[in-house]
Amino acid sequence: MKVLYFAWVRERVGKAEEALDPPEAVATVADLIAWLSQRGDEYAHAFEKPKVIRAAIDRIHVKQDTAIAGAREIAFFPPMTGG
Amino acid sequence: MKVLYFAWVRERVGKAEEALDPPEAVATVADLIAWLSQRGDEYAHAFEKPKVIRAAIDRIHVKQDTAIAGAREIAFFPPMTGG
Amino acid sequence: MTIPVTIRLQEEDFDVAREIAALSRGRTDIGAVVSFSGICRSDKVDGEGGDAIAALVLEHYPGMAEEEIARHAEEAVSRWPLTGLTVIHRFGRIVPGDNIVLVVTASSHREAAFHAAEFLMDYLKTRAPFWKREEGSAGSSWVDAHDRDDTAAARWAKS
Amino acid sequence: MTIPVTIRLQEEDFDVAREIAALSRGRTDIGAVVSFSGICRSDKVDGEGGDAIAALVLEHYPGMAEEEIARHAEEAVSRWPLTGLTVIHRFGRIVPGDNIVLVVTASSHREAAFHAAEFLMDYLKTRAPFWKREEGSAGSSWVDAHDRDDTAAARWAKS
Repeated sequence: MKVLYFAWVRERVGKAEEALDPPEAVATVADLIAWLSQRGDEYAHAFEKPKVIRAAIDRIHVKQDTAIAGAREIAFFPPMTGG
Repeated sequence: MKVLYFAWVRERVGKAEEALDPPEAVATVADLIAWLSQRGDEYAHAFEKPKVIRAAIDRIHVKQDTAIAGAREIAFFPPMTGG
Repeated sequence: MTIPVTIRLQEEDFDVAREIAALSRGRTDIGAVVSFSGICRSDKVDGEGGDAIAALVLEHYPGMAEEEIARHAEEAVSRWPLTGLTVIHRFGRIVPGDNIVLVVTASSHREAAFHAAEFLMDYLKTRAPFWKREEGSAGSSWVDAHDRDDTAAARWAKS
Repeated sequence: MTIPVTIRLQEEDFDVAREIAALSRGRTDIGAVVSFSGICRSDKVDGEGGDAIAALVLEHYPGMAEEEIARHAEEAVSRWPLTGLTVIHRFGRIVPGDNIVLVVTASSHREAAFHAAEFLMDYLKTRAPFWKREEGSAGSSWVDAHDRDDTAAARWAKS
């Protein structure tokens, strides 16, 4: 799956997107955040407060208990400040 | 005092304004409406439903129980439909 | 602080863009500009479809109309943190598709700009001394006031 | 009935007057047009006075931003009797005094035009995937989301 990062999540991770293939035990958005946090200091920093992080699956806002099975594109970002 | 009429009140009375000097017993806006209604068919028609008529004294909206003493300009008109 | 407040009653049309620009140009303290344009429709206000109108004729009470709008503009300025305010109301004959009324509000915050504009429009509808007559193929008739406009205005009453 | 819905994300500025005119020109069934322009302020959103900002830099999620705005535009059209709707959101670097966002709503009734515009602005603030970074003399920082924006958006939730 493609994983995208925006705003300070992108800055902390140090990249805008990457292709990832998490193990099957990673079932939900929250699982994916926990799994990403183990991948290095930059990820640990980006996801240090998981509750602040917003997620979208295939361009639709989702809660962190949402299953990621079948997702093509998962994005992580801070709360939105548009308008 | 100057008395002004607007919209269909003006059309029914047949004039836009006139100078009037009602007797002292005419104390309130409601009294003035009753007194005007006696002045002829055109006035009786204009004021046939007194509750519908709005009034302003010296360009400020007033209720019909307002005293008219000291008024220079009294206006009668239907409910407003601007905007 | 005095803010720019413009109130105009006029027979001629107005330019919405120019009025919006006048409130915001050259300033960097304005976060939100709301404009409301009221436009003459061709369907009768009270009609059930059917007859189309050829024009509205707006009568007003010169002197009082300006003063009444100014009082409500002052109230809007005292109730919301506005940085500027413009109200223009036309009178005379207005054909469908043409502008009738314009309210523009500017503020650093969007809620203030929205609320002040709605407040002013609700009051213009129910308190400003203007009367609309509709001209149609079957003659002309005065537009009736609407209870729903009174209800809309009542929500702004201070408790 | 399909109504004209325009949604644009762009780096360049927009012309408020042209967008208002596009929704109303040549039509006689529109009684009310409301426009909201969001403008870049020079004072920091989270600041207590002090430091002025030199620019906002708006990052967005291409693809999702359009889709998210389109979903809310559709909802606005289903909730209010609109005759037209335009949303334009800029991205990239924006200096104080310049436009950020525009919502224009047209309807035969003023309440519908006002409410739909407020609804869309509240949702753009809290749901559209845009992020603002402030550039100042002391460096740059991401703007924090505001609880009051969430509260404003929550009032439109269907019960």
